[in-house]
Amino acid sequence: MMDAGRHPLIDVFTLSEVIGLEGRPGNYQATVRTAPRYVDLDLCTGCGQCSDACPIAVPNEFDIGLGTRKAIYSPFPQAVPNAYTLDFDNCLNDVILACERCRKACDINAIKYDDYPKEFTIPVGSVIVATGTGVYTPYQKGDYGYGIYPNVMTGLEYERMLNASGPTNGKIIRPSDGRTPKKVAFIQCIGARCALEGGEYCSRFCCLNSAKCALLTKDHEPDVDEVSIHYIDMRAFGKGYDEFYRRTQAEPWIKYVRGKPSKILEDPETRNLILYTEDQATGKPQKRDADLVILASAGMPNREVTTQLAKILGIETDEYGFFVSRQSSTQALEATRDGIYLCGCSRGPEDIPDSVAQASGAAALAAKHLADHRIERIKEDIPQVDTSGPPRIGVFVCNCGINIAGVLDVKKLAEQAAKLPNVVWVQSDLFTCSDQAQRVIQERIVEHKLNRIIAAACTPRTHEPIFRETIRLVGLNPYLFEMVNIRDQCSWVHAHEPEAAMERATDQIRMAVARSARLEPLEAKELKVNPSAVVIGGGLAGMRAATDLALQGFPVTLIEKTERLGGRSRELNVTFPEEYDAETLFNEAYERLKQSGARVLTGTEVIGVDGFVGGFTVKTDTNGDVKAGAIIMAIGSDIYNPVGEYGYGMTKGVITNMQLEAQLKQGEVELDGESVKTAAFVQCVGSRDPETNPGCSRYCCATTVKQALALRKRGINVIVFYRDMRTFSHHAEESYREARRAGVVFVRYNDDRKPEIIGENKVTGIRAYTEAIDDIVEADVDLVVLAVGLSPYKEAYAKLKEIMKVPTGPDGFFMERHPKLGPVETNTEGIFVCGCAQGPKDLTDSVAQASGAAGKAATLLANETVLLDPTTCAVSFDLCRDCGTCVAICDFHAPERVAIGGGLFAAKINEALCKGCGTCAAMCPTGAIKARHFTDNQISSMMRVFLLGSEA
Amino acid sequence: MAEATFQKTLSLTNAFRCLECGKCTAVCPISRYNGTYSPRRIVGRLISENPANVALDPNVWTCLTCGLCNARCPSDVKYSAMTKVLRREAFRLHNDPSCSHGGALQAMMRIHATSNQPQDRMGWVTGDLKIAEKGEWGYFVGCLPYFDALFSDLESNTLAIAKSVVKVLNVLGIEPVVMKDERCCGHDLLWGGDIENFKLLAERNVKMIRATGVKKVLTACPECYRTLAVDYPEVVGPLGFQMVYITELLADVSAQLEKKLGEIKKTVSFQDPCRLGRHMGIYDSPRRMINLIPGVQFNEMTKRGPGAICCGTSAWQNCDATSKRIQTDRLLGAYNVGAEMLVTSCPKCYVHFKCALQGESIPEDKKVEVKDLIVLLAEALNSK
Amino acid sequence: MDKGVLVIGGGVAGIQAALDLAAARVKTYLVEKAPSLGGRMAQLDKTFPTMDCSI
Amino acid sequence: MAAETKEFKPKILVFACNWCSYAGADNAGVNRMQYPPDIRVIRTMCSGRVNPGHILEAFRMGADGVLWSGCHFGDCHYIFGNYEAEKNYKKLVAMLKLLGVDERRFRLEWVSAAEGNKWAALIKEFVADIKAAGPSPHKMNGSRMSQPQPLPIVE
Repeated sequence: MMDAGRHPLIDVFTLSEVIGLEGRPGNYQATVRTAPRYVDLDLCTGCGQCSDACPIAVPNEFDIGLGTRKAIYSPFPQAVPNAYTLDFDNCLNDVILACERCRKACDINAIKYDDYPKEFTIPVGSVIVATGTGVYTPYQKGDYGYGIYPNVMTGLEYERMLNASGPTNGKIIRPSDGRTPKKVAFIQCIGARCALEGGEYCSRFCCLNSAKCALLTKDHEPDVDEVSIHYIDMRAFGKGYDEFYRRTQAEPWIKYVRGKPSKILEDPETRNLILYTEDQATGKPQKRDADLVILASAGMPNREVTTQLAKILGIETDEYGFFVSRQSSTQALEATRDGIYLCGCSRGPEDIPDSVAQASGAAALAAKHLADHRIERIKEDIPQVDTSGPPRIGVFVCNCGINIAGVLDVKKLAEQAAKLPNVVWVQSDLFTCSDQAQRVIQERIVEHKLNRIIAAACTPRTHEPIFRETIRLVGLNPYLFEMVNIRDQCSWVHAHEPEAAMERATDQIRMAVARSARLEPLEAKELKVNPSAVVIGGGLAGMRAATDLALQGFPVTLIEKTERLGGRSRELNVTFPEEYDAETLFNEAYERLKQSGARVLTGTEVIGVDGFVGGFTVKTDTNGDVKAGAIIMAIGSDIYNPVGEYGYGMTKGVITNMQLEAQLKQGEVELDGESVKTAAFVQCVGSRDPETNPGCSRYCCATTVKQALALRKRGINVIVFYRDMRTFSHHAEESYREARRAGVVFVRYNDDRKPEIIGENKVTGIRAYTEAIDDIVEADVDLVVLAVGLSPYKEAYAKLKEIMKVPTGPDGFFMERHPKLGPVETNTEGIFVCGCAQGPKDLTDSVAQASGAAGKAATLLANETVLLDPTTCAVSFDLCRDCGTCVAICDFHAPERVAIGGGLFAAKINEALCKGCGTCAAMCPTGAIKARHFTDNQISSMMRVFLLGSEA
Repeated sequence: MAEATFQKTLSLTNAFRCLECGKCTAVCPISRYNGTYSPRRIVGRLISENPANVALDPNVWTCLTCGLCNARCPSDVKYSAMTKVLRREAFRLHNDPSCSHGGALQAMMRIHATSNQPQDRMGWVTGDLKIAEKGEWGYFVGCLPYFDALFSDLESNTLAIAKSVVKVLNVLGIEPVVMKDERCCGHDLLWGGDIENFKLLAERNVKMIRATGVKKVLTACPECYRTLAVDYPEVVGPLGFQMVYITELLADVSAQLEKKLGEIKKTVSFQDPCRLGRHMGIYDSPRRMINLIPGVQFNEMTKRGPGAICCGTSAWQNCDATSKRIQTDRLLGAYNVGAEMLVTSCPKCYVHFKCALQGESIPEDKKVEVKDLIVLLAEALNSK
Repeated sequence: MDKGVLVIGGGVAGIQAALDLAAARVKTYLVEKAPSLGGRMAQLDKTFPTMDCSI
Repeated sequence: MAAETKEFKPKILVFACNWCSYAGADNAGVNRMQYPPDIRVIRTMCSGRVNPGHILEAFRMGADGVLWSGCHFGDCHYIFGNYEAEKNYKKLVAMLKLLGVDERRFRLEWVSAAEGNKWAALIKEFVADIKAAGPSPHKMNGSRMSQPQPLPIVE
């Protein structure tokens, strides 16, 4: 968030709306209207004095009205931009008697009551719609007493209550009486999976979100006795989600109750709630009580707003108000007008990893219209300050308005700092981060030949980059800057003990001065980037990634091991849910690939990779070496082999869903030339099983629904044995409903009681226990279809893991950099992953993720060089004992055992791979490894100053 | 350092007699691998330069103080003694060595020197081990419990040495007095230049031992042995008890011990610890102990006895690539004479060799086992 | 003004798209209706399954 | 009025990793959660950066308590740095037990960037524990020698 606000190539327009879009793809003119903020964005430092002075309190939208805010406010503490907003509708200046308290409170005259709306046009090549989604408000229908019973609230309201910076500071209370609840009940699918209220679709994120909130509930309030979750199907489909679900199931105080309550009534006296549900053990109705009910509201767009925007942009929305994709399997991120792309919840509810991957994907697609309009990096020529002499430290102490000065005696802190060793300049400023104060720092550096700068202000996590840039611009090495956090971790948290806070601030400044004197200038290494890419794997995901990169003007080589492209898609009949012919789908994708100009090498295997980010050499068995700046792994996944399960491989009539798909592709579904009367599907074969694949395979429920419908069309009866129907993907829930209408029978089996196949050599029937009737269901069937899960290609993955140095997770699939914020990157810089190689997923998500990988790769390839953070570790060969500890512990494979001559070996750290955590330095027995910027000497100098009172 | 004091040091260590023959550098195990280091050159500088300059040289910390140069010097220049003095000056001038394990061990020793907190170090004394409150014999354990804690990942089990000592003594009918608040002997601080903390440790330990009333104190650590026997009297005066190295006692009663030893079929070699051998002149008794064990084939390494090469690191400082090479050579030296096991009788040699066996420097098929002599003896007792 | 990409919405997806475009040296215009960026994710306390903080 | 008593002001050193714990401490600040000011924080990029020497040196120099904080397992910015920290922590616990250091004086805790409340509660609890444990008995012995020493030379 902070990064977006600071990036020179991103112009952020808040309080703004798009009101017009003219022109053609590559050459649009967008008209934007900005509403007045009444606060000067450039001047406001976010100190909050205006807000303190404001006499008006109104409900806070950010806290869904649970808390209050002033008429001049910042929505939440880390808001970007960090400027206040005047809500003129609630401001007293609107009336005859001018209040003006905020204007008077502002030291820098940032408040402008005469601000006005502005309209302007922007030349754009393409548009990304990332408008997100609203949530369904159960208000309209008064569902489950929401809006009537005070102790029924929505998930988002609960989320704010759980948040430590929320309206209750993280305390869970019953709105009716402020008491901590004993029993909390979550009800899932509010406004989702329902034709009567809200939408028919699955809202994707709510199941796990409730599980998360349930877990957090006990963290926040250990006195809560029980949290129940009332659900239809538990859709823990994402990577690691099923494991998370199992974790919550293991908590004795979390109860999962299948089925939505029929109604909820309130005990008017206690204001407790009575939930009418079904007892799963007996199948009889029962009443459960709860003193707080949370309705897990579905994601739902504000249809008025989205249809309005759709009209402006010239694109389409569906009946719910979500934006419509051009084609949902392989063109999900494209809107119905050229040059306009969709990502995140704008096209339907998504969880965070999928949203993030789609965002990168939309970026890749949008960038192809601007391939010739990339902005050149400006080369600077700044003379460097000589830092070889003794330290000359300048200390700048910030008042932060009254944020610091209200608690700490800033003047005294400055005076004390002036007496410290090596300190030659000290001053205090009202806001050290203001542009004015930053210029002063630059002047002082020149004037007093300062070669180390310390800012005693707020947190380095947000402000260090700003100060580093400031001193860099006058030629002082940015790593000679040190920050002391006397606000977030001092004045703010010790406001009631100003004297002791003063002592802490004094010590922390002294420690920083000691460290500062020992800081060393560090130079960021620049690596040349070869602007080409290699995509490994020629399935639809790999084809898509290669196409999207090539269309952006980067040379791409697509390497496929087998002789034909298309991967798994070539085995499909039609896609779900729109029943698009798979062959046509492939041909279209192939056509696009051909036109993109990507080079395709089929029948080629990758046998080795050398080099690192920006300059890899990919070695192949038949086509020699391919040089590339980035590599995308799109090698897909294997299909679980169910041999031995449900008689597969022994009993005739037991086939996998892939085999059925092949038959469907041929046309008729037959068994030894005889027609099939009744078919049964068994779900979760090789999925959600800690022994085989711990996670959900994501594609199989929807596929089963699609195949069941296809069988029904051929007049075949269908029974589906499932654990949870996870038809979460786009329109899959609607198909599920259609299947039920078409007469497909769905029978739930328990995790620990799998269905049994009847019949010796040939299948004749199937039986399974189901809780719904607390009995065994038995049916005569002549075909059993196993919905098999996706599993890693064992050998290929092991080999690639070794070659690429990308770790696989506990599920065997390749590990992404961050499960949410880095779904297509890996821990090895320059190597990206997409599709099923990262984890099982359906076609839509695979292909969208492939675009995402292309988008991420482009962020690397579009730059001539890549800068490496110099705060890495380095080994001194003289001290290295070649014990192998660092090589063994580093997950980034940065240290490597190298020959250093004379038959000797030592560890060497590859700076391009090192992330600078310094763990190897701590584990090195001899001290051979130096963690730059966090050296032993720097750390121990701080300890000595604090504990011994001097640097001795 | 006052000039006069320093001149006196040079004179006492015979530095002025240096003939510049270079024998010291020729035999120095460090110089063998690190061409930039030369004891001869340092002696030369000490005679001609301001001692403070020399004390600020990082090479002050390079010497292993193994004493091989002293033994070869035709003029009897006491180089390691001189190094010890020079390091006091270096320490005072903030010329610090690079300490292994982030200085954890030095911190531990200094806490021992200054803290009044009682330790909790007797956990290793299991029920089968008999120790006494009073008696003739004391046993000075050393820092073994701490090594076990810090080097848990080496699986070194150094405490087996302490257990074995008590086991062997019990067999001989001795129930030693073990002090529950014994502190580090201070060897490493002494050789690291921190004389003040060394003195505190010496005073504390001597006071504590005297309070137990023991007449003789055994130790299985050559560093403790040298420090208590030789260095303590220099700072606290006559000890009032006698220091005995474990193998010296065992050699005296070998006839009694021999009957109780079972067979161990192993070809072994022996690493002479520098503190035990060259510093204290004990070469014979450990060898007699090895030869006492039935079934053991004892093959001497080529460099042994007074000419033995040190284990490569001392005082937990300046452990580096050279240290590793020395250790590797020693381990391969044992392998080359056909040994399956390298026996040493110093816990630190033992830890250093255990560490050197890690990684890929020595091929797996050439890695010998490393064992402490007393542990080997105790195993022989058990096997009967 | 440089020709660029218009990103509508300053939530996690919009920010991610803008950052990726900018990193690929494409000028980006991020338009957000609210006074600040962050969208829905800024409201969350923690996110599943790793339970780390949402911003 | 009660007689003026000399209050014990503990010296508590805190190591906090940049990504989770330091951010969690910032989060406590943003939410103005109050906790005792007796701590001094050293920021490292990862909890794995802290080595046994740092901790033992802190106690050697008379720290009354040392708190070491990093990301929860699975959240480490560097994947497994916190697991290495835990390895060292276990060694240190064994060392400090031998040294007789009160076990209340040394803790390894996981605090995420969102857990400002946990951070504040943790500091409150830790400071209270240290106050209950009293001043560290490990008094630091002066500094380095300032006077030339008599030189026993024995060989």
